[in-house]
Amino acid sequence: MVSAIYILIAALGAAFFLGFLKDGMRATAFAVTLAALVFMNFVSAGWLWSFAVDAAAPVEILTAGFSPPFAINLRMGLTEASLTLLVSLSGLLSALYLKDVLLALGRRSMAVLLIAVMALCGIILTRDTFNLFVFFELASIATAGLVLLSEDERALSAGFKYMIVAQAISVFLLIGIIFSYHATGTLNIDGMADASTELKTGASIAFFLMFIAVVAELKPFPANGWALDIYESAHPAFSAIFSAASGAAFLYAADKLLHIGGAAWFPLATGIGIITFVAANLLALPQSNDRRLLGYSSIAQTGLVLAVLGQQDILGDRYLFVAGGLLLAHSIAKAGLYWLSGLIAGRALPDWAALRSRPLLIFAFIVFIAMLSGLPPFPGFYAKWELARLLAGDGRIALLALILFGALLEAGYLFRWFGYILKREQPAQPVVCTPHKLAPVIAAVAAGWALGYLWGDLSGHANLLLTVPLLFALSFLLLEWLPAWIKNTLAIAGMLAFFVLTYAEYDPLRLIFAVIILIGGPVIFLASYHEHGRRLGFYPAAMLMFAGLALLIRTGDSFGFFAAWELLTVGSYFLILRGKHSEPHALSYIVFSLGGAFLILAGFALAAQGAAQYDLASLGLLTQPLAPWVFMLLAIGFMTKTAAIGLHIWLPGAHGEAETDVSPMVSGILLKAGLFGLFVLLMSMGKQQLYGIELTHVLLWIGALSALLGNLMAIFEEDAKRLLAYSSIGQMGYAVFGLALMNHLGWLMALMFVINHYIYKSMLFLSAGGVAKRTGTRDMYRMGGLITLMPLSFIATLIGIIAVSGVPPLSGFGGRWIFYNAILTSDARLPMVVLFFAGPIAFLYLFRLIHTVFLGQLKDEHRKLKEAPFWIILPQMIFVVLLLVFAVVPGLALRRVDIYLNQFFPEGGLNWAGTTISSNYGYWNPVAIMIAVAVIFGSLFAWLLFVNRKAQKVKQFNIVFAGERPYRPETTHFAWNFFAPYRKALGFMVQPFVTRFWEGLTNLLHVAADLSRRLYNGNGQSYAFHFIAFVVVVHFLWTGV
Amino acid sequence: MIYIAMATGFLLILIGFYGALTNRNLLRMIVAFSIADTGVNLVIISVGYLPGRTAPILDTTVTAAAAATRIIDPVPQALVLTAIVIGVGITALMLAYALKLYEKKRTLDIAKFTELKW
Amino acid sequence: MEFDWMKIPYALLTLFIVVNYGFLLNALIQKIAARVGRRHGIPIWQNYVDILKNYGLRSSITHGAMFYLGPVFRLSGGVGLLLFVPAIYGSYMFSNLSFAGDLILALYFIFFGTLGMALGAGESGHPYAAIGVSRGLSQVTTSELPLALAVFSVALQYQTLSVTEIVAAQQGGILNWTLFTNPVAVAAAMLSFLGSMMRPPFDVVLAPQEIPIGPPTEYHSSYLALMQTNRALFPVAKIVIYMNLFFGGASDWPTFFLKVFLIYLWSAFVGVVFPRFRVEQSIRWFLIWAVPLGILSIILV
Amino acid sequence: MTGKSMIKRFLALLLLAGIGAMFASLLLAYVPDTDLNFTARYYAENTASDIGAANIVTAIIVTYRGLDTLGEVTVLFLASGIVGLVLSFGRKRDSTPRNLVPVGELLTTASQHLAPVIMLLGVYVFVNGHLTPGGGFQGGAIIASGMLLLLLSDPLKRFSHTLIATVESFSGIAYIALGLIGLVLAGGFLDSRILPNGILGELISAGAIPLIYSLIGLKVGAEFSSMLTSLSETEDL
Repeated sequence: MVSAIYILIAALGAAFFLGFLKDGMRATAFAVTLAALVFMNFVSAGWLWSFAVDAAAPVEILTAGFSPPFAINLRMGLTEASLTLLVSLSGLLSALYLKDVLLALGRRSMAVLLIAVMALCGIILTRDTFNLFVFFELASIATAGLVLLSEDERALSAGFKYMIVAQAISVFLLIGIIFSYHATGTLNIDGMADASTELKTGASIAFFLMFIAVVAELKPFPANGWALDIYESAHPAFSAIFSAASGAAFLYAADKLLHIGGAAWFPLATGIGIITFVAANLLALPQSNDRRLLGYSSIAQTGLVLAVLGQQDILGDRYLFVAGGLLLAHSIAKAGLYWLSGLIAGRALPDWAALRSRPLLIFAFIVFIAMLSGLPPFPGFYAKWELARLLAGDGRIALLALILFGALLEAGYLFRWFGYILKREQPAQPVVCTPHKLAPVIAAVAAGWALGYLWGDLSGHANLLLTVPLLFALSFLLLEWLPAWIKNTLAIAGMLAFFVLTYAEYDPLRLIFAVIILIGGPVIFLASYHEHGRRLGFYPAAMLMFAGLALLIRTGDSFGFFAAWELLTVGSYFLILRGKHSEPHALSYIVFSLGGAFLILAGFALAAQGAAQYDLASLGLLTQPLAPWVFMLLAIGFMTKTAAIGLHIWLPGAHGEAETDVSPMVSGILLKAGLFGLFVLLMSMGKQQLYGIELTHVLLWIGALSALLGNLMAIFEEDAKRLLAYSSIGQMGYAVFGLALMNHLGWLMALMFVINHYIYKSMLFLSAGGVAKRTGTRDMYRMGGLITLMPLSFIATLIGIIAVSGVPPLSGFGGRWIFYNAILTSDARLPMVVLFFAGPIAFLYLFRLIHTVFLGQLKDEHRKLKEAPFWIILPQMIFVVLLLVFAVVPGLALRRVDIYLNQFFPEGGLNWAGTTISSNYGYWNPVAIMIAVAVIFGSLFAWLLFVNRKAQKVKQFNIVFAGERPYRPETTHFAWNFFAPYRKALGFMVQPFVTRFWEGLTNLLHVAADLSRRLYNGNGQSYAFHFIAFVVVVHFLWTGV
Repeated sequence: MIYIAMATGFLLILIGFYGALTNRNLLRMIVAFSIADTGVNLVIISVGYLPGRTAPILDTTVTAAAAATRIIDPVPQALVLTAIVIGVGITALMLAYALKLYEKKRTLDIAKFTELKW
Repeated sequence: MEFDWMKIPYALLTLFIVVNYGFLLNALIQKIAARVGRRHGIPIWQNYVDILKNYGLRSSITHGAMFYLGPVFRLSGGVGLLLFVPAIYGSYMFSNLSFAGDLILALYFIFFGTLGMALGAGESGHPYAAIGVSRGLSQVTTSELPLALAVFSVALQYQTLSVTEIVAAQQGGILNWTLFTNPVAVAAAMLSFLGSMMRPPFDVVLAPQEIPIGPPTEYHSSYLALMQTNRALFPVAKIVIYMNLFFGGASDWPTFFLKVFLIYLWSAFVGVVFPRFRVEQSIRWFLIWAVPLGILSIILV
Repeated sequence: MTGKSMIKRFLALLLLAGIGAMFASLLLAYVPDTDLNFTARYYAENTASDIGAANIVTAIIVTYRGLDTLGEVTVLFLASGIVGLVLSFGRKRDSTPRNLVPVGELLTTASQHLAPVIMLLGVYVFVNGHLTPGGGFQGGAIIASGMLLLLLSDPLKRFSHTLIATVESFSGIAYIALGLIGLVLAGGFLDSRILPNGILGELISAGAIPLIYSLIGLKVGAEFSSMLTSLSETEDL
């Protein structure tokens, strides 16, 4: 292998050689620069290959022919190789990106760039503290130089501010080094580490000064004003190097110093790191300039990695995996985002909507924010999982909570930004896409996926990129150019095939969920045939969601469960975001879901207590002090997905504003994921006590309240799809109530609701979508009398509301009957009162839906409407048939599950004698009821037909108003504010307390961020103040501690 | 006697910082920082001093054999040389920046360059 | 399917008896209410006259399918409710179709008729119908709640949901009627009974003067005839449930007629005294008075 | 003395009190060594035999810690490059030179006589780097001071940038070449034992140190003068 010293020699040789070239020969100068950078890449890649593949031992490189303490030595190990590769690769790609700027500024700027990359490689390789200082100074001067590449006038002042702080840093660093030398007698890092015992006695301050100077280069909070100004004003390609490469180099330098200081100094690194991580993310919330926002985010990520450096004692051999995963994910994503920002003219976040003209760049943006917020299948996800597992295993809960809170903030402002891109109007200037600017972005995306695969292999769990469902979903990315109907057929075929293949593995309970996901999904996909053209982005997102769902029900261990959970969250987010006005709602959905997901992560990490492999069944073995907390964390996490009251504010907007065929998918199928989670949780952990309160009892109350308030809020809704969305909250409240009853019939009722809710909610959403597509509006008071024009939609809605309200002949009654028997056996009485009240209320909004849309007067502008498109009607008719069949023969689905539930709750089951289903209390014969009702109904109908043979068909209009034409909607069929008296009586129960609470919380965060970012007042001198104050305060805190 | 050198070194650093933190004129800040640099160099030199010994130059009086007992610690002197040169480099750069900033806004007051904030 | 065909004619016989009894009972109760107001009141056979007139009318118009099905839903709701609950305890002849479902079926079957009526009224396109329906539904939510609670506490008390078993448990003397073994539940049920009988304190739904009889405004001729048969049948069917649950059921027709008359009188008794509530007042009245009684009954059982 | 600056001064004093406390604890904990620590003793005993340089500090700078010196030279190369970049950053090329007040007669004649002597002294210093105190950096600085004297005496005098740039680059590349030769022939990169050590104290001794140090001297002199010339060209703005 080529000795690593050649990295430095090549760079310096090229830089000096550039001096020879006359000013005119700039092209050759650029070629020389690229050649040097390529050579540096080649050397570091070679070493990385030899370490990673051949597992060679780290190599010491001696200079000046003398052994280390007396001369400077460099070391090339696995971490050094990967970091030098990262540095030189980002240097090469940025140099490529900067082609025209470098050619404009001449050979000196190329030399500065070369030396900057060489200095960073030097920082990584050197094992001598003073040599580290020299490379530090080289890097900071080169940074001050490279800031000038930017065409922004303000870069000059940013450079000067940086120089001021660099001077102060070099003062502390020099004093730290010289006194450490005096104490230990050597300048070599390894020498100092061995001599650390004497170091502790006299000159711990010396080490402190040295360490704080290195940490200051990592832009700790509050002393990082200068870094933000550089990020905002410098050329994006330089910012890419500054955040990715120099961040990594300085972090490794800090790691070397920690190696000297020993375990006593770890808490200091973690403290500074975690404060920087949370504070930077918080201050990023109100940012509107894209590069400054990226600056805050990169400071936050560097802080996170610094915090992880401080945890290397408990991370043990997983330390490189975790720190490496987080660092590489950050570097690649941040470099990619900065290169993207170079392509866009406007600097405000909404100006990035220009990306919409290039779908490939939008895909790149998605990859980058997914890497930053640690979503599967990228390295950040595996690293975050390992970190959480080890932190919780060692009992460092506060640190884990802070990390998750910061990560949630970051995900919040990144996805808000993505919402702007997709939804804000496109600015005038298009995206400038010259090949040498596109190549780095594509390289970053490719590197992201490659690392995702690599980290999957190293993670010790199943490599996500090899799971069949995810591969199937990602393959749709390649098929984007196909027309929509082909992709639709492929999706349906794929899901059905997957069901047939995995049919045998499901136990009866999981079989029900599998049927809903893998058979129910395709039925709803039938409705997607009505869309024409290519429908970019729909199928990958939808298949990602279904992949997550399919993995969720098949996985056994906590890692698989959590990975599937995040996959379906991300997939459903992209689906919901497709709606025209769904940007704010999709954002609240993703923030709530990720918040829930982080709670689940914390719950699993706590439960695992450090064990690498932890499967769901062993949740039950948890002992008393830990079990209730794990139960609470997981339950709240799952309930964010079933939109229990308090966590429900995202649902109405998300489901209401989604596209016609997305709403049924998201509300009919996705809500079941939350229920499945609760099933798994209650199956394994059963009843839990926390400070004497029975947690399942609390769940009972939450379920009952969600049912009541969900239904109540649905009554007063004017928008059809939002009404159905609120009703989903109510139905999910029923299901959670059933689950929390913790008895045989309660669970059976919950399962009955899972099936029923899927069928009628999808049907109602499809019919509401069909009506909205034809009439162009979703406001119910603008519709009316559509029964004559859209009879099939009417039938579907009629059957739907009969089923939802629980009126006898249809399957809804079955659910109610099981509910009654269940509560007879259970002892908790009071929540049932709330649920009895919720029952009839469901009836109110259902009637409002069908009355205001289909009955009453037909509006003039709707006279010539046609029936909803065929492909939207077809699934509705399938659901009608399904409902009727399920009403007559409920045993089809429930019988085997009933027997399966016996193993959890032996007594209280149903016996399925013939067609009558009887429990310990009552009996129910669905066939007899259906026949009796049909006979009575048929005979009376025949009798009326006989008596009324000559009935004359008359429109409602001419009788009541005798030709006069009412314009205001409320005069025709009282649709506007339909239940006005009800609002007078019970309006107080639907005041938006919860919405106000969550909005108040977000406003609080924004105001806090807005006030505290005033700290950076732009004055270079005050930045120096901040730095020195930071050193003094940290010193006295540290010595005081 | 060594303490005087080191104490004055530290004092110079404090004076340098005080000048940098209170003067708003760019050039005065640069001068203040160079004072701080000289202070640091002085401290580095004083760390290497051993009472009663001579400079690390081998000549007739200090023979190669007796060097170990006669000369002071040469390493800080080597380090200080590098530190001085780097100090000069940075000061030259800051002067160039100050010149260009003056050219832009015709003022040398650091508080006037706050267009990048929050 | 061991379904013996003899139940059909017996059920029809019960239906015939109850319908005629309903016509007479309604006329009688209206006559009593008139006499309280010092008016003479309608003749006893008045309902038969109305039915025959309506069936005889030739000209009838329909506003569409749902309008047509409205009264059919309504009447089949009434008939179904009657047939699913055993009228005469112990007699094979008059146990109707109670084998098909238990108490919950009866409770939820009440909604079947209401749903049909609401849909039909909606289709008629008359604003008064819509106003009446919205008032009716709002009121029914709170008026049903005490009944549901009372029924639940009775089910808890007797540990069964089958009506025949509940009636069997109450045999043997007045004292073991639910009235005496679980008085709070009966009180709550009787208050809720007021709400569902469309008598003055809670007749805002039909509100004869304000919105001419509310939902059925557009109905006439044979549709109205069907509804009138249901108006006779439905209250009696509901009272049968109350009678079986709370007042020991009836083992032969005379006690059946007497008990039904007395329970019906309770709602007339209250109706003639109190003026009409607005919808939100009735909702609040139920929530303040009837529902706490229901909750109490559940806790006490 | 506005209120704001009063607060700022007070805060500055407060902070410096904190820093002073840290330095004080360093100072008080400082105990001068009675004899050399093991690194310094190694240098003291082995420099003569290994490298043969009379000036141990030069031996450390050029050979033992050669990479530092290479880094240092790069720092200067970088600084002069960036100063050139900064000054040309958004500057109009064709600015007409203003006519300056003629410099005093005494300065012009004195500088014509003194400049060559100063240059000679500079060369002497960096050639004898391995024997007497001083070396490449000090010699280069002296040469630059000579250049400064010339510039002061005649501000409009233009020195050819290409000459300075070629001297700078040539010495840089030569230095690296020597380092490479050291890597190939002798023990490692920048090892000066590629030439015989010669007799201690002689001019031609201590291996390649004189050669390296003179190259450094030339490079430092060139870089300083290029910085000075770029700064002087801004005079005519």
